[in-house]
Amino acid sequence: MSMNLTTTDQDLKTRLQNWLPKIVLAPSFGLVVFFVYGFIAFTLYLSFTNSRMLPSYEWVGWQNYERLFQIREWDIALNNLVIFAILYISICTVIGLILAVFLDQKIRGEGVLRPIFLYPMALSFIVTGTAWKWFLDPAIGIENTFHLWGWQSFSFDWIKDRDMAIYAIVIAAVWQSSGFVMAMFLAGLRGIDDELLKAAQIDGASNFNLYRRIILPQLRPAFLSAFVILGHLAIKSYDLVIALTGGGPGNATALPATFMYSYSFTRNQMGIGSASAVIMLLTISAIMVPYLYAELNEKKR
Amino acid sequence: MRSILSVKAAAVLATCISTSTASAQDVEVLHWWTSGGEAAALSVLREDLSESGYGWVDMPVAGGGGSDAMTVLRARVTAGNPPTAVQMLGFAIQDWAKEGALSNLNDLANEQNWSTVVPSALQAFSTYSANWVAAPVNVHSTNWVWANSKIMAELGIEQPTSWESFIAAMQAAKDAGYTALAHGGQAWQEATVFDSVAMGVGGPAFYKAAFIDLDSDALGGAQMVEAFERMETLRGFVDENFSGRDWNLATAMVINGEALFQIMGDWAKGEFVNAGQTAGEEFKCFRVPGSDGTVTFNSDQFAMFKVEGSAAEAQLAMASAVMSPEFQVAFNIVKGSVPARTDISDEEFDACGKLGMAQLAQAAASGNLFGSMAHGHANTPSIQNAMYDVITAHFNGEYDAATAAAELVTAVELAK
Amino acid sequence: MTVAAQENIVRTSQSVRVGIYLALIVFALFYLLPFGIMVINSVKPLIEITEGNMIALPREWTIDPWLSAWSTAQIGVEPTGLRPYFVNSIVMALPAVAISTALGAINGYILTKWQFRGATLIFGLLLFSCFIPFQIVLIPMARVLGVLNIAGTTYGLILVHVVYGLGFSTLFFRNFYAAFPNELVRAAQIDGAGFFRIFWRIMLPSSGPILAVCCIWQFTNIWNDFLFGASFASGSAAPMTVSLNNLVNSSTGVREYNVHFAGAILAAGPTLLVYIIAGRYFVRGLMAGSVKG
Amino acid sequence: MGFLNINGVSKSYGSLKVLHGIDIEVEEGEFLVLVGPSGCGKSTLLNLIAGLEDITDGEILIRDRVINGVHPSERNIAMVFQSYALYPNMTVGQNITFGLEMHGVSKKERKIALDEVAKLLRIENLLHRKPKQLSGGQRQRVAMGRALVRNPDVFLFDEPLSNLDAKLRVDMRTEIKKLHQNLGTTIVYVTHDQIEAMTLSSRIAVMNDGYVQQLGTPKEIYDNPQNIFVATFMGSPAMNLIPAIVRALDDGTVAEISLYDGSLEHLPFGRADMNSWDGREILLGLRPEMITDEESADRKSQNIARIKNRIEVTEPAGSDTFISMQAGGKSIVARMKSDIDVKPDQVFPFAINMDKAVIFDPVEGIRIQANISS
Repeated sequence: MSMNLTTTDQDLKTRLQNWLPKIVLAPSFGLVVFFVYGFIAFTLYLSFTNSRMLPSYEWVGWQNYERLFQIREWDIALNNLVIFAILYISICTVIGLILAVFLDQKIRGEGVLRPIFLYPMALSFIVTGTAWKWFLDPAIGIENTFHLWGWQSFSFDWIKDRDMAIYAIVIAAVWQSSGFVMAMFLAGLRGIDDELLKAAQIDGASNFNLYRRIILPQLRPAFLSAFVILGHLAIKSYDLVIALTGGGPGNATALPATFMYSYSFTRNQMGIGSASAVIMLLTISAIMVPYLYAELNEKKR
Repeated sequence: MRSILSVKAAAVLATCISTSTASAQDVEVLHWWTSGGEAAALSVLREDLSESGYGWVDMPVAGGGGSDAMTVLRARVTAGNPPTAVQMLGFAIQDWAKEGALSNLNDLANEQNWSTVVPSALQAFSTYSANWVAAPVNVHSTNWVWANSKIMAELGIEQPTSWESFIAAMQAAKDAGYTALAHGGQAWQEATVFDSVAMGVGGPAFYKAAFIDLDSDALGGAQMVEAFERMETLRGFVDENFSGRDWNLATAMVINGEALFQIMGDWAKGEFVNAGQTAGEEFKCFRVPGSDGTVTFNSDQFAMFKVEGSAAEAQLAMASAVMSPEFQVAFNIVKGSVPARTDISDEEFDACGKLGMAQLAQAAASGNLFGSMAHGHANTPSIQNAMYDVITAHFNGEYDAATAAAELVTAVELAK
Repeated sequence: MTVAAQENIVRTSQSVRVGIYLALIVFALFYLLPFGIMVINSVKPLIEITEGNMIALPREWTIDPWLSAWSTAQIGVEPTGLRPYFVNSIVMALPAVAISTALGAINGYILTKWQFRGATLIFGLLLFSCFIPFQIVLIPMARVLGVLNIAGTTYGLILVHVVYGLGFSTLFFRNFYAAFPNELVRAAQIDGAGFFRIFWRIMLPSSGPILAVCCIWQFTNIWNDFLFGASFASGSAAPMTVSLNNLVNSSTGVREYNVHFAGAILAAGPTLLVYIIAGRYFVRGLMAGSVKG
Repeated sequence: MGFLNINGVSKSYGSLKVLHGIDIEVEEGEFLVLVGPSGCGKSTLLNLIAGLEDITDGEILIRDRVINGVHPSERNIAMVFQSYALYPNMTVGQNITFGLEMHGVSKKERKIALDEVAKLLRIENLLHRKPKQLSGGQRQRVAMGRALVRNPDVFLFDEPLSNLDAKLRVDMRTEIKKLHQNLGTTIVYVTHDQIEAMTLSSRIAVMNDGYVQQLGTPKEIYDNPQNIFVATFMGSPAMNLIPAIVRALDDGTVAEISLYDGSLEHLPFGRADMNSWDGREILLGLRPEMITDEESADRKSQNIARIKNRIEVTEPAGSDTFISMQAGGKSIVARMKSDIDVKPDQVFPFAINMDKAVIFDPVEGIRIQANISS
């Protein structure tokens, strides 16, 4: 009686049904394999060649990587990335969380406030770059305005200060993304079961404890999503720096993305540019792969 | 479901349709002359061509002093459809010629005698292995000082003729509460100043040895240290908020009477003219003291990319139109620069223009015409940017003059 | 403060609520400031900008900068203003958003409801593609577009945006559909609906919130893209951002800041509109699944 | 051959085998309930019948047609899901007729069928609502309507009542039973609720660990459980399993159990021949209703044993009162009349109906067949 059924025993409709999903998914998969992974492989290859203005195929081994790590600007760029990413991610998360918690208090006018917090995400720095530059510029911006209003000792010249400029960039970056993080947390908060909160209140939890012990732990998925999105925005930050400081004063605000663009396209050192891109990709992978692995395995269960 | 399929079908179809933006009788021109005046000047060229029956496909890409345009160019060449003509500076032309991507304009050049009317320092960029590959549009000289006449008069400052009198003049302005030197803290602006300062310290021989021949002794030598020291002096005359400032805002400081001088290329003149000022009256122009008699230049040229068939014809027509005296005059009056040909009357130019043309001819004749390091006419972009890094880091106080000179040697070595 | 407020589970005292309102208003001002600067300066004559205080209100109001930016400003050699490029952006963004969203939706549907061996790996690969720095794909992409003969066209640009939008759109829909009951699909199968019919009749009509999130996200990214637009479709096919950049970023010419600001606001108009109109669906859509990702 | 035949069906997910050679034959018009704890494989088996999952081994036939590999929609089955699986975007009417539409039934015929079903289920006034505007019971009806309208060979129910509150569940249970009686359709019904299983079914398949533990009528399952699992799973409160030792005495074989005070009591097996088990441990299976007071003891019984035991807890449950006590070192439950007058700690005389006692091998967990008492 027992026999092994193979697909040939299935009717046409069932067989089609088994194949259709794969067939329909195939174009997307193909596109991504080619246009993303193929191109990554290409970049990896270029990083071992002496490509300058255009790709060349002359193998030079690890030379580009050796040079890359001798370039001072790359050091600065990596240091900046660490500072920038840590501050950007943590400040965005904190502000996003605060705004979300505040907005979740049945606030009047939420419908007006929410788009105000959210809209910067809609604007690229090509649009807002000049305004930001002015705003941060001590001669015409906020510092000058406070001086005009009579607060003479007020000083805010980070954008002009070699040591502080990267923090000024963080301000603009936080401005752009924190509203988006707010939206994610707000969605998370709205998804929490009211009964749980009631139970906690009956247990006598104060508001602070309610948030710290009950609500925040429930927002874990929102935290993770925010971390991933902010992390990848931090690593890819490019427009921001170009619009605000162009990497200056000096090279004080260079980031890996600006470094890579500059070496690949402005300085005709595509080999070194590619090597820096590979390092960037490795950094992204180091953050993303464990996250993806954990996340996808959890889903399976 | 059906509409999903049809959307996909449309996408597939779309990838199959081939469209080309330029037809054979058009010239497609990639450039970054996007401001009102520049674009207006360029439309002179467009009209010339349309009179001869050639269309103009405009492809402006502004940003980064042309670097974004160069990125786009790379994408276009890689894609296999380069534009007909590309605005280009200095060594980029040589790099593209080296790749074999440029057309040969020799027939036209011989016919129109380009080699006798274009200074040989420019020809070094327009030709590759003795073949003309680009048509020069203009010559910008970069070692100019722009001065506010009113402040000069008020403080009794004469046009400085030496470094010392230049410094003295600025000190006077500073003491009087003016910003002595209007400056924008961007790498290329700092390099522009450094160009003139280095020329002033060491003269043509030193300039050539350091920036063109990349001689380590010159790059790291005492004269270079002195040049960096002079930069520190200038830093003392710059206001606090210079960092990141666009050059035209710095120019506006001179125009508005907030600042005495600005060291900037001749494109700054457009700002004065636009503000209703006249050369020699509200503002003055003179060479950076110490660099008199020499001209450091950059030259916008139209590099001609290899195109097929009748497009090549349109391309030649364009090259010819670019080199025509009418266009050279019309364009350069607007742009503030001087014509790339030295055989043109200066009649229609203003005082600064006339001065510039005369000095260009003189410097070309005496061999004191040099490509500007700051503007990519002394060496390749990688070297140029490596020097930028050091100059801007030093100017922003990252290290002292001696270290800067040493750093310059290392940076250049790494970038070679 | 209000009766409604007291219905909130987390009870807060009157003074705390005042503090919350104050904090929210301060933040709102901070968020509005840069845009406010742009608006104020776009209605000033240029002379007031170059000599004056950027935060000051205009002494003389003018809408000329807006008119100029829209229809007469010099973009390259043509005094066309941003208008034609606005059309380019629309023509590019709408199909790109539609296609990448449609593919993302059907991918998400397959990856949750028709799981097969290796589906998780494929999803991982799709998702990771969100994180590729776009600068590295410029050169090889240019080559591919050249080979396909769509370099420099809107079609090419649409292809590029679809490819690099797939990761996020698939992520959105996958997370949304993961919370969608499998039993519905099974019921539909028994009812005799096939692969596409289930998607079209059952899944898609219930995907409103996530469609909103995905479309907002894709539209914003595609509309705001500069790098691809400049590299693969400049010239007359250039999108709005590229022409805005040409307007704003001319390197050696006179800068008309008021026109620049007006142009920037015009360029940002559609995305702003989308955020303001669809903003609440955005939070709702995020709630409906994507934060779980 | 039956109407629905399940022949040696196995199902594996990779190396994990969740169904082991299931054999069930269902006659036309029969109401088969698959019951068991969660993870026993009952839902998987239902999905295999529906064609929602592939069969690893064996075959399933409906009306003598092998349906392995046949698409779910071509099997002429209908299914009611636990969550009802109503399409949220469609109205009730559209939900019900979606299947017909997919099978190319004309609009006019669909309307006729819809009206008929709506009338049958008394949901005529709901046809234009969306599922989220319905109550749980209404959704349940719509879900059944969707199945009924197809007029299928076999109805499949996957725990259809588990999302309803207690009152509604009982009502709907009755309605399903009525529907079955009126329409005479063949039904395979999955539940984990043994009361549902008992009340609804014409036959029950008790499943555990991927095996059918016992297949039979509700009465067979209740009275003659084949193993400890079936005995304890079916019935509420569960059957008492009292550890006992078999003693072959002069006046017959008895089960020796210990009571609350450690004293030993002998319960005679009566006609059952347990001599071969002399001296060995067994589990004595007694349903709570077999332990009563003297008055309520089954008059027909041939074999009533009497013991005195201390009452630990009394639980009045309306119609009955349940009493817990210690026996064989375990807590056991007796079912008494509701008006019984007892108090905790009272030592009370109980009557045990040994005719219906069942005996299990404590090691193997299976029924000791030697002891078929009737």
